[in-house]
Amino acid sequence: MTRYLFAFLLYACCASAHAALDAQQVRRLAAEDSSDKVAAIEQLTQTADPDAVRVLKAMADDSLFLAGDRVVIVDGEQAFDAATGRAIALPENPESITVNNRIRGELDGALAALKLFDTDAGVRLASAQKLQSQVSPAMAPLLGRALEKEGDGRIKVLLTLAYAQSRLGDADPAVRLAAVKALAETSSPTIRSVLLRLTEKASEPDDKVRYEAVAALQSIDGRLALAENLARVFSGLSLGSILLLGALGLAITYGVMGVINMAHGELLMVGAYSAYAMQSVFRAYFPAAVDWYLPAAIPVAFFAAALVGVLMERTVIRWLYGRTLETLLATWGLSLVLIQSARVVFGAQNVEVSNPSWMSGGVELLPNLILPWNRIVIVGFALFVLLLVWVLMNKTRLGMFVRAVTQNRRMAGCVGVPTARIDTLAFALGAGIAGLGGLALSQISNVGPDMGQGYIVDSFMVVVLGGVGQLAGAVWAALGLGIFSKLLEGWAGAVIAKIAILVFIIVFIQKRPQGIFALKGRSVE
Amino acid sequence: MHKPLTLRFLTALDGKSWLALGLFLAVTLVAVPLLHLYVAPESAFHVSAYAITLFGKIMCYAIVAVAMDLIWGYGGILSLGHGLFFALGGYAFGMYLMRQIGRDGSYQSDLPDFMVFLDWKELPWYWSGSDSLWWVALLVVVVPALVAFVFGYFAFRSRIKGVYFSIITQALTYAAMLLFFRNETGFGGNNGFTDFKRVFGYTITSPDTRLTLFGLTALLLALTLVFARWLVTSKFGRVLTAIRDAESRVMFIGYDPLWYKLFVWTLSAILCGIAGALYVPQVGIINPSEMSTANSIEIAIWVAVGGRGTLIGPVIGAFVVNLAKSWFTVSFPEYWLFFLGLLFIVVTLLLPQGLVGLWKKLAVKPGATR
Amino acid sequence: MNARNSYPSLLDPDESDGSGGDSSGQQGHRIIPGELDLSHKVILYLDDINVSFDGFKALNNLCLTIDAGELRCIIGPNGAGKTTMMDVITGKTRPDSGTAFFGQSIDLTRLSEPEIAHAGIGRKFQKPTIFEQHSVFENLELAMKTDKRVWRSLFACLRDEQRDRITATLRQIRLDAQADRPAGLLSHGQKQWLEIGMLLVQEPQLLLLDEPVAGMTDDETMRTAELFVSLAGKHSLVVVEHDMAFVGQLGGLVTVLHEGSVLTEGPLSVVQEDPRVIEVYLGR
Amino acid sequence: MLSVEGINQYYGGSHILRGLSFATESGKVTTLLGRNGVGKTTLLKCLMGVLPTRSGSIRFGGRDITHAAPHERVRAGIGYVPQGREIFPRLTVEENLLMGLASQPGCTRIPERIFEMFPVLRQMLHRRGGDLSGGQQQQLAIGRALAMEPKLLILDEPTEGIQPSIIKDIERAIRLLAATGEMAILLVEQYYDFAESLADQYLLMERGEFIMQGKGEDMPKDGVREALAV
Repeated sequence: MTRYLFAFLLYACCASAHAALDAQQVRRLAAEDSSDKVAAIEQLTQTADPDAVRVLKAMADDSLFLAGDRVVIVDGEQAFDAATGRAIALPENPESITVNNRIRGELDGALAALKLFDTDAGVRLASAQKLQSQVSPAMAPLLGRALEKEGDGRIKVLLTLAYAQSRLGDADPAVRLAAVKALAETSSPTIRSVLLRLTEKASEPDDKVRYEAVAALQSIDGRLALAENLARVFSGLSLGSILLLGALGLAITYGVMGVINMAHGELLMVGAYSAYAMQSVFRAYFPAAVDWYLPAAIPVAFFAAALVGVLMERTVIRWLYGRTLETLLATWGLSLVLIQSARVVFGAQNVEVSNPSWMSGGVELLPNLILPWNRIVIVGFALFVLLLVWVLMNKTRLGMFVRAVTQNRRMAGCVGVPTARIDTLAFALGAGIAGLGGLALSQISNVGPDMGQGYIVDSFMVVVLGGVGQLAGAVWAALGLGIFSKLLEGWAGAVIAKIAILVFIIVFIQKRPQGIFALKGRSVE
Repeated sequence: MHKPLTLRFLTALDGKSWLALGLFLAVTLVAVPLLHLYVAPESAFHVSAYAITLFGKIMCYAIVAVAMDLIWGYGGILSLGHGLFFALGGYAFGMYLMRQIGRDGSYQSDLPDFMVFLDWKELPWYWSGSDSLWWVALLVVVVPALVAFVFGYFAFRSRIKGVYFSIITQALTYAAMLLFFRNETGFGGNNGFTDFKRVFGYTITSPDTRLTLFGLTALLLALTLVFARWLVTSKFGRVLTAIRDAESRVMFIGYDPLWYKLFVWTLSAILCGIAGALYVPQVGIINPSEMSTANSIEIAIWVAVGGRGTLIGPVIGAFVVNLAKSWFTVSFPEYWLFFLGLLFIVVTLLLPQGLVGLWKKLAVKPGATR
Repeated sequence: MNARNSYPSLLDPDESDGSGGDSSGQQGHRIIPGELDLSHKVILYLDDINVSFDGFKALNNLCLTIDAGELRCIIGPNGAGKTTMMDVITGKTRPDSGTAFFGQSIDLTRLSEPEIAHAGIGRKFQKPTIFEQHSVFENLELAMKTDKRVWRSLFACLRDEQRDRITATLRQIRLDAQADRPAGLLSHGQKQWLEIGMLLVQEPQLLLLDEPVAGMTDDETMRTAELFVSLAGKHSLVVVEHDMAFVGQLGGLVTVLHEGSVLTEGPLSVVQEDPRVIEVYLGR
Repeated sequence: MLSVEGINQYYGGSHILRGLSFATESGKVTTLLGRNGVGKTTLLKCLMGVLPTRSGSIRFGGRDITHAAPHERVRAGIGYVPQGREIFPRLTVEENLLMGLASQPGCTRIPERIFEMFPVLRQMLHRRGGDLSGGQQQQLAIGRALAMEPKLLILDEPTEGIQPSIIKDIERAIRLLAATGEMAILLVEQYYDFAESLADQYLLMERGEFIMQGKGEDMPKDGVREALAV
């Protein structure tokens, strides 16, 4: 492989006749002492001359020979003058130039560095990135030159870093100081570790530089922390959207019928499993379109959950009207049945639901802040569902009936609202939304028979915080809880966070028994 | 001017109940030991160790059920967190049992094995004194009481009622479970405590020890019933039910529901704690799963099945449900959850008064009201 | 409605620590029924009370004073704020502004329901609320004036004089035959009577009665009137009623509420002539 | 139109409605008088199906609705204006009126007539029902009941706690409705003068029974006022 590349390079050079390398320099490559060779290699590298690349490559390929006093490159039957690149007669018995491992390492580094001058930006970028980890002070001038030449912004950034790093080894403190200052602008963990070394007297004699290094570290840490917190806020946001999807349904059913449905979490589960089912269907029948199983699963999740909801309402909940504690127990029983059914149908283990390819990956905001697509999509999806519910509740006849029943069930009946049917519809709606929540959940967490268990408490907390029958309240509460708990988790760990949240809610209810958006007045109690 | 307490206790139960109670004690304290020790295993009358452990366990549950009934059946407060108090008592006594292992653990260390495993060098401060039975006995009572009191004070003070209260107790228990799952908490993480060797210095597996624990449990169950009976027939009991039925009226008469609720709530927690303490040595293990939501709600269904608002109901319920459970989980485990789930539904829909209520309905001539 | 931040340790001093130590809680302790400061002959003093439920003003600068031993009737169309006023007096509702004093010393706006009840204010609800599961006797026993802390109730047992008191009251409200029936089985009128009886054994200084004769037969109504008149003097009564006949039987001053404030006050005969009153109310 | 045959209702231990029978006809106003707590509202709740009727029968437009659900009775053509208005506080005035059409599937037009009767409702169209004054709420409640053009309109103490000016409006409205002859009107009142001025026939209730009934114009000579006062 390299041979062909090499040959190509040769022809390229031959075609374009131009200024040759300094013969003396080239000659020194053949020096007896390997340290001399190293020195020669470095000098050649500094020239950053395409010919140098050619020669060094040849050397790395053991096709560099010494014929008398002149260094030649031998390729099969042809030979070229290393310095000028002109073709010459094949010299008899040229002595090969020995390349030991040390030299070889040197050559690799050099070649890599020289790639910075390659015509292809891609190659330059690659080598610049490679350099980040292994910068030697010797490269400073080279990097400097590369920096001047460089046009591409991203590469420039990397080069600046590398340049600064290389100058950290400089003998002159002033230079080092400048370098540190330059690095203070970055926010990459590797640089951080580099600077960390400079804070010890052993590795950095000069005080000014050390102090500067400390300062730089602080500013870097600051940026790193900021990014981390941003990341937390965002994951909190996505958790919040899940909570919201869970709580919206609960808020509606609780508002209309005043019952807590302990099987609500299992409705999430139903939604999640319908995602799994659709995925399997697509894999089996439309493998080409498998990425689109998710959109297809949206209606399935909604109606599957809604159906289960209707069954629950018709068979159990409606008969316990007004007996809220009993409803709590009965619906718990329902949840057990649902969980066990899921075990029987899909098996006790978690099933694997994979993100569609268009949801994998993420957007990089900062070097260490990447927003994964699946979470972005979930937040968007939650907003979409929220909008849908809002329209449904405020712009449709059904929504108006639901609100009316929530406010005054008996009177709603007396103006002709079939309250029993509204109950069922509201319950179906709430269940369906929960199903959508489960669908979203399936994209970021495990799908298993008892996945719903954890969510009922959280969802109910949202309802408590938000206040009964209050869409706006539910929204704020969900997002608030989500972000708050994620931030807490970051600082104090998940468990402490959970406990803290619980305490917070108890304290909160002391002050605002009716939730964030308290309804003052007779409608309450 | 008051009758002496002892006398009031005696009058708490009528003759028939005393007779039944005496019979129960005679069976558990005399008959069972004899049948276990002196009847040949192959005989039909022999009571196996398995049976004793099982019934000992269920009697612990029965105590919990009565405790639950006090606050739910009589106080109208449904707790979904009683598993927490039960587990707290269990853990407290478990600490003692762990210390009793001494150097017989697999690491031959003074520390419990799990601490050696986490290579801790000495016991955490809250383990100090856990080798003294009396101190631990104190903990068994005080820890659940304290947790219940503090939580209850704030919950009742802010007039959290009905489902709100239930769910928040559930959340509390859930949080506690997570806490106990962590190794750093110092209670053995998700393995909890097990491999006990001795209790009160005797080998934990010996028949005598087993019978002693069994007898203790029976005795405590009997005491709990008498005490509960006395409580609900006292004026306190009447105020409690009054709060259940018309809280605002009670307030306008001049009773402060807070302290009544708080008292029975804390009391109930203490009973659970003691039951838990007796449960652990008999079953030989305690771990955070005791605090799982499911366990706590199951307690409620024992009471519901038996019939709340009665004292014998919860006991019956505890026995029926748990015997069914042990039978199912042996014969066909996969159907247990279906059965339990349907039990929840059927009882709440069709048997609001539970088995006792059903029996009363059948006993009383149709037409006569309550 | 709003969270009570001052939940009293009134009923259980042994557990009072940690109750947030708010002054009203402590104040609660010192209230001993009977030693109410009536130095100015005023037992209830409402000044400039305002209460509003989202948008709608239930009480609007309400001012009202009741003298000790007085029998006062409050009339006014529904929605005039009669029930809300009672809620404020009994601590169920906190006024947005204004002061409410019981006697000279007790600030009602800072006490909780049980404290106020202990201080000596008894209330009968519009819709009779009694303990339906308990027997008639037990209803009275629970209401009976006594130490109502947890520990006392645990070991309480009825003393003979208390028993006599209850039986006497039973006769007074003509329920002695029903003593052991569950209260839930009583007729509407009987429930009204039972609730009144519960007030009596509670021995409050001030009785608030919201439509006490609704659903009573005429002679029941008559007897209720007699009872109230006989109570006036040693107790103070505030009666809310629609039934003009009944109000007439009671005699005493009449206060007319309208849209959350006092429209006029005076003897029934005078009030009935007042054109404004006729306009808003007596027309019917 | 509506005919009630010996209906009974009990509450707790007490017998609240004792075998009541009466009938209403289109274009006529039937006023039901009686003091607080004699069972007027209970009767209406039975008519609306909010409370079950223990015994007796309720027929409407020739059809037996004794055991029909409230919304079925509304669909059959009964409009109900409850005591204390009971408008939906967090719905706008418009929505409250639209709620009146709940029994007419698909129909979402509020009849102009309502706004002609109560112009204030048009100005308040987008305010929340809870923010209206008592009188406006009462008008809204009546408008809501009229929205679906009922064959029987039931009003429970429409003048309760309402300032006289609005009482006048309401009186005018009821008279107008009766005059159209489209609907029968059942008016429950304590306000004697109001009741008398509207009544074509009257019923006087006492302790769950009708102790007097007759033509509206006979009310003075029957001494209904006195009967009410005592």
